[in-house]
Amino acid sequence: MIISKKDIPAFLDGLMAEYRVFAPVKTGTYTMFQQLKAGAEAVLDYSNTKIPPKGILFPQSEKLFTYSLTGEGAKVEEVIDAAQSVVFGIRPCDARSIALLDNVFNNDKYQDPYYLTRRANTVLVGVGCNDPCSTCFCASVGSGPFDTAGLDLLLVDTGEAYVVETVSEKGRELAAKAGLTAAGDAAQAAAARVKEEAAVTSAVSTDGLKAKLDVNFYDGIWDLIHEKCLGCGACTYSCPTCHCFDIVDDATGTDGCRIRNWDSCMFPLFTMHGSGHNPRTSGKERYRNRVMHKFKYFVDNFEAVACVGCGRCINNCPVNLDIREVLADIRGSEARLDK
Amino acid sequence: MKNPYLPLPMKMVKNFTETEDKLIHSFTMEFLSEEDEKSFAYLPGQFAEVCVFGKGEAPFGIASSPTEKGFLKFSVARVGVVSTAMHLMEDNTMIGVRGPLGNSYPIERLKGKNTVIIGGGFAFTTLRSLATYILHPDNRGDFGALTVIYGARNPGLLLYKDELKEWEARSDINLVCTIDRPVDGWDGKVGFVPTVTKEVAPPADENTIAIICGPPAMIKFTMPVLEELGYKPEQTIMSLENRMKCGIGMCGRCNVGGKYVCKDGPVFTRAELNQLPNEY
Amino acid sequence: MQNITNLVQDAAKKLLEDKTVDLVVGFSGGSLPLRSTPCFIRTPEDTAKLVWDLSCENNLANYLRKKNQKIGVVAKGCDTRSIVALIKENQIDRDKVYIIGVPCSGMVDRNKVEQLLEGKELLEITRDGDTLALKGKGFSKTAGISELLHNSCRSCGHPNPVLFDQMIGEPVAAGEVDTFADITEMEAKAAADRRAFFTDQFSKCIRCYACRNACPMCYCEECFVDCSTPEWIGKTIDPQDSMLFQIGRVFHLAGRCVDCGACERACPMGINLTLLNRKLVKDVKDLFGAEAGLSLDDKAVLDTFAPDDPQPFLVKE
Amino acid sequence: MKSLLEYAGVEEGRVNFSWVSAAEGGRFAELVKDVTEKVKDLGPNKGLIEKRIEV
Repeated sequence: MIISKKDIPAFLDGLMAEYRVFAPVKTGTYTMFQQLKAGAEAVLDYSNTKIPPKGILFPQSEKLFTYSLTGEGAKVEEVIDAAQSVVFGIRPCDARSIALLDNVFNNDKYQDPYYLTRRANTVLVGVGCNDPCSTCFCASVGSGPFDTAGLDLLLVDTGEAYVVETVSEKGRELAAKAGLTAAGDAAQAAAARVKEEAAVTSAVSTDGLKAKLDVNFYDGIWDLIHEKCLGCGACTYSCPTCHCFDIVDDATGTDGCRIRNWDSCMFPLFTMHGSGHNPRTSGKERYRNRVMHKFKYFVDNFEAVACVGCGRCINNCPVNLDIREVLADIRGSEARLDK
Repeated sequence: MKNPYLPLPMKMVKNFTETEDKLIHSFTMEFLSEEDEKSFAYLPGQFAEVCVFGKGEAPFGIASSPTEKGFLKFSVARVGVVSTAMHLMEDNTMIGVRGPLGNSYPIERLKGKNTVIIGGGFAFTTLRSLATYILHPDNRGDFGALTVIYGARNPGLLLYKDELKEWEARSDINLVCTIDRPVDGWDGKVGFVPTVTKEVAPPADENTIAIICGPPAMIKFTMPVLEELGYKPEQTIMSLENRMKCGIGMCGRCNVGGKYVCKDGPVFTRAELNQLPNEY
Repeated sequence: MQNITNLVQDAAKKLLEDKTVDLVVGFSGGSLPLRSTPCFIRTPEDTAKLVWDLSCENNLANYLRKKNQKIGVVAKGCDTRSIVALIKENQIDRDKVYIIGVPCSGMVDRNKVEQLLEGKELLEITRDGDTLALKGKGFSKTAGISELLHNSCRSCGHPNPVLFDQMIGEPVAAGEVDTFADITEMEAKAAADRRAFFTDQFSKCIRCYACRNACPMCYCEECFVDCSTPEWIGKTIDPQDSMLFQIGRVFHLAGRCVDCGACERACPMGINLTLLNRKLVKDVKDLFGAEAGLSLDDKAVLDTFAPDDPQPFLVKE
Repeated sequence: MKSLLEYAGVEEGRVNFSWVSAAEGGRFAELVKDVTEKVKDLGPNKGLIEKRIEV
């Protein structure tokens, strides 16, 4: 199928009659995913949004339930968002991150109804990257500029129009509803050519990385790697696969609600016990855990690296602690398992 | 889809000051209906998130045993927002409980075996649940000999004093309580848990399992003693504590290596822990 | 700049060879254009990594607190002011730091570059005198360096190190005395307009606390924003909470903030923190004539009391 | 504090400070009365930010 670029605003306006539509919108010097008020707001020739779109399915602050206390008991009402949504113009790396998050919110024992309900009711329409940034290393972590993991539809930019590839049944339905026309052979060929030409310039070798992480927990390299880290949450909040959260109450009188907020493993209080004991005492342990979680623990649990190579942590870090360099250093480190 | 974040409303019927220093209170909570109770089927070793509406929720090991019907019991030290609110709570207040969460002590594995329970301080809660479970007339025949070694700084800090007295009188449990320093009026053992364990714990054989729960210093010094007595890592069972929020393996903070204490634990064998980093 | 880089390297090399220090904290080339990065040098050979350029923007005073080693630090004017302030608060032992002072003519603001390039990606820079050539895929632009400097650098009144053991290069001419024109302009606006401005700024906040962590003066073991008993501030991304956090932080920095701008530079979301923080810097200067971190001898301004301290805040009776 | 809060958009007059000695009971009462009236006139607090977001 195919859709002309000039038809995109009208196409989005059409979708908005039935769905909440989220797309990248220009805000200041960067782009952010926002709910559209008009189809014309969407920009598709962006590099990466400042903050990933994971917040559409897993908001930074989210009400879990409200309650009110009565003399007899407590009335608890869950707040589940079941609206139909379309995320338009999501990059393949971000879509892949959502496929990875599915593992977390639907684990071997529990299901998270907030995330999973939104996930079931959301169609992800991706746009491939003809021109990846210098910080994009998606191709090194099992993804690529036209990866379809997690997507329902993929748009390939061929200049005047997008060639639309169907990835899932959900995507097929959406395309059929919107009445997209079939793409001719020439357009198909153009799309294939674009895919071939797009090159990811940045690479980080991950050969043997997992094997090294299996054995280097006690290596001295961890004392050095985190040294310049300030311990803020810029990397975790701009990471599409980070999923840690905190749960707090907000109440006035007998009524209140329980809220969950994104949290960061880089903060000291994240793991602090009530007794004051902290299993991850310093920045060293916290940074090690972050790297281990993404490149070892997640692999052990779900057979995939919890990094999609979007490069946001590289751009957003206030001290330029570059994960590509960290991984290269780790690959060169010694094995040390003794405590 | 069952929502694992929703608390079950319960009535806290008794707020009881457990220790002489008043830092630990035990709370008895009643289910509001039989259905609620049925939905909360648990085993010794599991924990639950107790929620004080308006303050938040915090995880505590369940101190009651599933053989005790109609209520749940928790023993809670006053450390944070939720536990402080609980300590100040009057009897018959509404409270929420979310669970049961986590795995349990390996009841099936313990059947037909001799069990040594070693506890220190106020980490005796889920151990009390296990001992009570084993001692119940319906279950006692399924298990072998039961030894319980329980230490505290002084007699006033022992939890469940009335019950300890009852246990002492029974012939189907060997209870050894110990305190750190001699005090007038105490005719039990005096000495730290590791030393006492060395004296009274049965040497390990194929048929014995040790379950240990207590403050880090006690664990650190008891482990070598158990090794000396011949307990293999597979025969030594521990219950971990880490800071938790969700209790269902999603919020990310309680991990020890790739395992989540809330979802994959809190009960691990020493052999399993040897494979993991020491972040607990 | 190349010249200064060499001098910094030589100085660091000598310090490590003499064993005057165990470690030198400086800057090395980063992984992105216009992005030098803090680095930790332990051997004389490694000093070749050190650089000095237009993007040494981090405040290295952050890495000196409560250390047991003797540390050499490459420090700009603002870094040395932070060091002075931290020595006065007993966070840094003067005998354990060796300050390699570098006069600073300002650091380039990547947000301004991004704005100039309209979001296109910068891949390469070359410097030619007072201008920078900015290159990317299929474009090239030049701009005067002075236009691209951080706001905090443009208003900087103390570009030369105020405390040092060794000075590299020639002192630069101090800019004009800071007139706080930006703050005066903001003060002149209607309350509703100011409120609207800050609401807009703080609705961008993601509560990552990069501002706090990048600030050398924000070193509390437990920050008031993290405290749960009592919970001073909500933890959601409500702009009201985010702003109250920043206002609280600004208060805690009253009379201590050296106006280095590290907080604003660290913000990944490009929030204008300067307009809030500098208000209090201005108030402290206007009311008490004091500026933080200039001398080891002054007492901290809010630690002193004089019967004739101005008190314009009192209720009119 | 007054200066910064008002700068950040809190209405003028909502934040008030004064020194009152423990011996000045009468003056304290007067002041509190004045300030209470002043704040009543301002009406409900619009806050630093007028509307809280829905989470």
